[in-house]
Amino acid sequence: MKLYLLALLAAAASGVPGLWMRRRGGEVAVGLLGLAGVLGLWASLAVLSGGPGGSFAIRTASLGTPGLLVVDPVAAFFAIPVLVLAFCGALYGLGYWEGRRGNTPALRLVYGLLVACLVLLVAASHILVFLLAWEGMAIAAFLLVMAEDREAETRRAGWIYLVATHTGTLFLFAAFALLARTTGQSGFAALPAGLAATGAGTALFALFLLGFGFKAGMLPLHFWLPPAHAAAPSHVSALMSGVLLKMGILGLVRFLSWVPDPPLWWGGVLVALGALSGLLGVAFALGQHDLKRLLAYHSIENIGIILLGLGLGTLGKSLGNPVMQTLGYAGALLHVLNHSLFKGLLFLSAGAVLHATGTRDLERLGGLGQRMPWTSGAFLVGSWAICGLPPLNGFVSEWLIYLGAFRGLGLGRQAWPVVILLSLALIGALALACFAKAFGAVFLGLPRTGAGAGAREAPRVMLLPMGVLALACLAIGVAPLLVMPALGRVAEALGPAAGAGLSALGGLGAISGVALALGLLALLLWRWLRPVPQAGDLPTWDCGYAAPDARMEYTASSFADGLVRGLRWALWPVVHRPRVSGWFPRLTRYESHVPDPVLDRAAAPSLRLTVKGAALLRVAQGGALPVYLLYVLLTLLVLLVWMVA
Amino acid sequence: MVRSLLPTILQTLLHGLTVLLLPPLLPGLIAKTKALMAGRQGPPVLQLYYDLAKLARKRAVFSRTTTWVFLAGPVGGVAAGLAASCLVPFGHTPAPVSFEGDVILFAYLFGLARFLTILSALDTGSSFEGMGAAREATFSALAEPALFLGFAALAKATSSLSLGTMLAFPGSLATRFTGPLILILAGWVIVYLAENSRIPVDDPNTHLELTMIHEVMVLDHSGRPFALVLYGASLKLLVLGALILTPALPRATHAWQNWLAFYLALGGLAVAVGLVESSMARFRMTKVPQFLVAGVLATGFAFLLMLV
Amino acid sequence: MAWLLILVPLLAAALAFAVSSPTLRAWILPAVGVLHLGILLVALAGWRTLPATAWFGLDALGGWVLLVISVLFCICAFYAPAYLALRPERDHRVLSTCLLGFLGLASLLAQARHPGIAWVAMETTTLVSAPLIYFNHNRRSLEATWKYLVIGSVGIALALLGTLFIAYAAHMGGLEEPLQYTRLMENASRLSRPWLRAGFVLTLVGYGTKMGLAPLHTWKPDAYGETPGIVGALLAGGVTSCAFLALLRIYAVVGAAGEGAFARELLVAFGMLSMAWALVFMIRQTDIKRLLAYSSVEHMGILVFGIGIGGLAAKFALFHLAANALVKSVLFLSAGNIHRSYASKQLPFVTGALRRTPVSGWLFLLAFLAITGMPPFAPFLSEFNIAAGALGTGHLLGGSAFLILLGGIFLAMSETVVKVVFGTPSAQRVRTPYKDAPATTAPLIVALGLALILGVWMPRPLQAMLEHAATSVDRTPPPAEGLPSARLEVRP
Amino acid sequence: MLPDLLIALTMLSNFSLVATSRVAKAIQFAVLQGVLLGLMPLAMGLGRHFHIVLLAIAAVTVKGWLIPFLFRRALKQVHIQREVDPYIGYTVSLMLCALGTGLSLVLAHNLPLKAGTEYTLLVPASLATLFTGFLLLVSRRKALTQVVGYLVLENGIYLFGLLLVEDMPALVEAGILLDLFVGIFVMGIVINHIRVAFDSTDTRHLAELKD
Repeated sequence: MKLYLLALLAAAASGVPGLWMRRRGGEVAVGLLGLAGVLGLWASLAVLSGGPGGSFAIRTASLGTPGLLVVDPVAAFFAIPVLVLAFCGALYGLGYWEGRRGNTPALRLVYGLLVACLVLLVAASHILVFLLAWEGMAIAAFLLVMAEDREAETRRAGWIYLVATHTGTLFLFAAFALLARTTGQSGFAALPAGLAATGAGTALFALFLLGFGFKAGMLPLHFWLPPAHAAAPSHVSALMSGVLLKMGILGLVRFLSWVPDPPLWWGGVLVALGALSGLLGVAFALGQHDLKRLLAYHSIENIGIILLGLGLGTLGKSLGNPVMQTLGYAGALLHVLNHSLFKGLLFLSAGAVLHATGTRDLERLGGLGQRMPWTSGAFLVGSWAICGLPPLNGFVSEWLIYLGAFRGLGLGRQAWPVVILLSLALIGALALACFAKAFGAVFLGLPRTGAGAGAREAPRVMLLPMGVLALACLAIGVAPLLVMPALGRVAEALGPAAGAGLSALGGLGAISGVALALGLLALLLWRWLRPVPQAGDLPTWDCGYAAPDARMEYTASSFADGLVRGLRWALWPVVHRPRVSGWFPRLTRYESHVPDPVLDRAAAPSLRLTVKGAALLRVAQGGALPVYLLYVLLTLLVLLVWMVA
Repeated sequence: MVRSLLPTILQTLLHGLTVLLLPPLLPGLIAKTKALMAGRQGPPVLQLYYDLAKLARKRAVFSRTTTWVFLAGPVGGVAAGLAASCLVPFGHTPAPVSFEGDVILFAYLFGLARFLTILSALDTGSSFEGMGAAREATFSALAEPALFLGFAALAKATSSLSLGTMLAFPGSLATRFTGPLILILAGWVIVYLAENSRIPVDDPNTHLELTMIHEVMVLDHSGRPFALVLYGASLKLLVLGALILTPALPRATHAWQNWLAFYLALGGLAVAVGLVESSMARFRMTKVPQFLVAGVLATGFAFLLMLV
Repeated sequence: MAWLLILVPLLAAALAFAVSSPTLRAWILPAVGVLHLGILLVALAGWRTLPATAWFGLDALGGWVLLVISVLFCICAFYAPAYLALRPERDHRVLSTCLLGFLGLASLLAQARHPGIAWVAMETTTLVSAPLIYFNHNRRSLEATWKYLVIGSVGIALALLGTLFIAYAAHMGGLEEPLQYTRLMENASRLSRPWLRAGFVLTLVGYGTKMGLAPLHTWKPDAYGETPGIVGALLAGGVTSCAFLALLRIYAVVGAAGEGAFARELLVAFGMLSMAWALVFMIRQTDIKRLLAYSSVEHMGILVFGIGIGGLAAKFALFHLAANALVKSVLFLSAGNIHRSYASKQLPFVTGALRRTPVSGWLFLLAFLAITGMPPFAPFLSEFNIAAGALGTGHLLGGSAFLILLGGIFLAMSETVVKVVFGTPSAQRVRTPYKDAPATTAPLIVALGLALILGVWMPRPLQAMLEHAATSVDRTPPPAEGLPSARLEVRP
Repeated sequence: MLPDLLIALTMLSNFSLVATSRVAKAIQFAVLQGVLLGLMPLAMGLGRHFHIVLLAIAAVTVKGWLIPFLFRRALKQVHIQREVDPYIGYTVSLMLCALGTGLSLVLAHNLPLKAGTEYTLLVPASLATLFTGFLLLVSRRKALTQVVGYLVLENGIYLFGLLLVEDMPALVEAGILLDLFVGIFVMGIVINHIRVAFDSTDTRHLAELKD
């Protein structure tokens, strides 16, 4: 526990020295965050390997009951991605951000505070402490998103994020108020059995789902996410997408762990929302041209996968089926870790691209694979993992959920498992298409504009964190058995039966075996290919085009066109297609984009309407004193009459 | 000890040899059938073996735009195919590797192969290959649900998650679930044709690149890489073939009978594909999705039948 | 002691009027502020429940409110010299005099044990604050002053009638003057109900006008918009607190007489209406000072809402009085600084405050976040617990409406604040010589610090005082199925 | 007997207040009303209480001499004769005034007086005067007339105060009178500033600040 608290302090203090140091402030911050990482990981791993979870009480008057920090398996598990990504992001920031802008020290300070809030949040086990960390996290993230507030786009994104997160927090106010009322204390505690089925239980479920859903980016509460992730500095986007969203999941996990007997429909709701988020998330990703927006929509998709897992586990819990419960919860939790690893990796490499070329627009990039080999390798690993392809970590977590769903088919007429199966299958296929598009458009072929042509490989300090994350992805993918015991302990928090026999799954060993075989085969074949002599410096043949140039390349939009059209009914793409006529048509432009359904089609218009309405009501404050006095008189009369009547 | 293990070892050896040597025969068979149907003599059945041998000796040509990703396609395709082949039983002889949930690994290995092939196509920066890659990605997205619905139905029927028991179910799968089984196989045949880019989804030996899916993705491959591409394709024919043949095959008492049955069925499948190819024309690109959706519906309906 | 609290500021006011040197006069304010706070603390050390016949004296409630006002005055007073130095063109003889006079009268009000005297004090505070609003001596400030004066006087007149009604209610109950609060409370059961109700309605409207509850608040945006930030802070945190105190005294009597339910309904309704009204006018509000004025209306609404809910919420409404006063002072003063630097308080011109006036910009942003309920600042505790109290005591509708309105207000307010604070200063705006200096920012930092400390820690005696104050106001015990208060609230 | 007469006169003065268009007249009526009320305590035969006699004297001096003096000064400075186009016309004002009186009767009906109080007209009259004052405040444009309205409103309150005059502490009474005086005084000052700033006391100029 002491180690954990020290990690908290180190993280909080990481940005402070930089305020006074003229130089090397960034290195100090990285050092402190590294220290925090080591200490925190030490503490967390100790707990996850079966050690005793410590606890620490904050005693201040305003808390009433002393506020507890408890490092239980759940906290330890969620702390790992926080610490890892925080360190990687900071290190990356040295190359990405330092010296580029004026506000570097402030950015460092807030970054450190954000990490501290996250570390505090995962361990918080008291309503007020939790809310404190929660809001601190939200505000710090807001300030980080605003790092480039000179752009109007960034300001808009930041504002939307601020409003969304605060709305979520207000739902949590209500939820925790009800919780405290039902459990009778402000520390975290399990709900009494049988309560979940009552109206209060329903209210709690709904409020927590809304409050945490906003943070997790669950559809349709996701609308703040794409703009914010696109606007934030890339290492911050990595942290937000990799860790902040997961805090919403953490909240749901905590809540589910307090409920001994969830009704069957809770699981159903979770599965339905998961399928919605997953499918629409990836579908909207297909329609994006902005690399970081695309990644942001994929975060929504992965949140969907996690929700599918949680839903499966909850179904198992209410059906009293330990296998479903274990596999569902374990899969969801592992996917939390995995997603933070590979999504962090993807955002970091996307940032490297932005850093090198100055654009996020897929249609202006291309051909970076030759100029930035390491970055492209990192991005490839990330895409590989996020598509859930073996032998990387994404496959393992999805495999667990698949397995649970298949097992679920066995019992009765449950329709949910097959929903999960189909959603996962479709999500997988679409994600594959989407990342083929993204990787192809950015790294393969020829540079489409000068932006790509002049690119140079990112500095080592940026490549190193990517390498770390990539290796982590590979490790979990090849040797899943390593994480299973810990995962089991965490899953047990969600239900006593859960987590049992996770390590006994025969498949895991076989998976690593197949993974090794795969590697070996690839190596052999590679060896067989390598000695082939290169026949001169030639262009792409392409059926005889003498000089294939970038303008003939298949663009990202055209790559996705087929699927986007197929999903027209869901995406409502906005297409501007010029009419080309005559024998010598003049120069023209085609463009298509996919606006966000909630933000651009629901939230913004309704807000505009509200503003109009308010403008009408403004006459009430028209400036004429007699009218104001009339208000007083009328108020008086109304109250007197009401009193008499 | 050794005596008891011997059959298993032999079986595995035979499995390996089949995977390594047999595949190139299947395209030959298909081509032969088509030729005979068209009243031509056609190339020899072993033509692909000759081609592979020749390509292995040829120099390869690489465009200046390509990177190592360009080679990852062929390599990944073959590696994944071989890995997948260890998971699927050939007829009623069990697969070398088999465990709870190998179904998913099996499906995702083919996903991996597809992913790498698409990337290596995009690596050339050619517009044709980009087009092919896009089509591959689009259509396979539709094939995936059909495959998984079939698995779901079988899993429900056999309450098992291992290809070995799901496909080569010892009990009365074929008799008790005849209706659903037929639907599943029908759906899977569609998947089979699509995944192996055969008519009516794709025409492997057309000469109009605009209409190709798979062939156009490998336009720029040559020499050994191209050899790997061709071998990988034929391997896919074999492995997926095993997937759809096994449930249909009766279980024999002796191992050799099972092998024989499997080989005969495989040959039959190749001939059948040949017949299909020579009896019908390629669909218009816009019709293909409908064709694949039909496969999804078939398997989905099969699953519903399993529920009741 | 009691008399010192009243006389020191009043004498100082006379002195300030006499002194001719502006700088010297300006420094009288902080000196008196500290002195007053010191005396108050000494006096509070020995506060006790007062004998029924006492005309003056500090009880828990009065002490609490006066403490808030005194601290607020200190903050503004330490800000004053630097600010007044920035405005050499304006003679501040009247300003200083009235500020000090206000402090004296507030002390009188806080210690008055008789409704009549309380009323007299309230009325005089109205009169002394009128010249404050007119400080800028231009047409706009004149209009604001006129509106404030007329509406305020009418309101206060109604409050007088209400007080008389209550006196008559006692008269009918056979209770004779002098009617100190204590006596009224003791014999509350004998008061005549109809007159009591009517009296409460009138006092609510009257003092509500002074507090600025919608729709009686109409003078507020004009007055706050046209005065220096320092006056705005004192009006928003001080005068309103006085009116609230006067109202609470009457409410306590009504509650003791068993008409609590009736009064609660009115208070909750006024709270909701005020928050909603404020929300409407915060949407796309381009004038930052008017924005703050409406925010003040909102928080007055929160106060009466909390009192109306009662129990836990009532206690935290009193706590919110302090939280709001502190944070509001930061908001008004930093807005004043920004106004100084841009020579404008209108939105299209005032952007990128973080770049032009970094300290004030950050203070403005943080104070905004604090006032909208970000932990660990004090308003978070009060707003969360008021919501919790409402939901916990089964006011599900009220509680959810409260939260929804908070959300809407955040949406509206944040839009303006984000535009003001972030981005780049607009080019066409001439740069005034003003720069953030310790003298103009340190008091704000202290205030925000206090709000922060109050959010996590509170000295025991202060807690005890708050407890007593709450119990003395909120006569009806919180409903049985309420939140287990001992857990979530500030512990005695 | 006599008190009721005075009260009746007060109510009459209400009507004439809203009916008149001349500012000077309005002021006269208001002052008259003030004097009437100042005499009320004596009329109610409370002359035996010394502090009440003092109060009566004070009231009469303030309402009958000081305030009119202020008004006349203001009137000279702003030199306006008549209230031109009020927000609400005179006839409508009269109707509203009558309505207010009726309402105050209803309200008073719901407020039972102490057993054995003979001045049953007092409460309705005070409420009616209150509403009249409000009416003037709401319906007139000239700042001065609005101050008159405020004065009338205060009269209404004072009228009710008479119910308690016997045992109300002198301190409070004095405070009230003082406030009234100071209030009017300050308003006078502000009106003067308004005149200087806008060279008119028409409150239509005072509507710049709005949303």
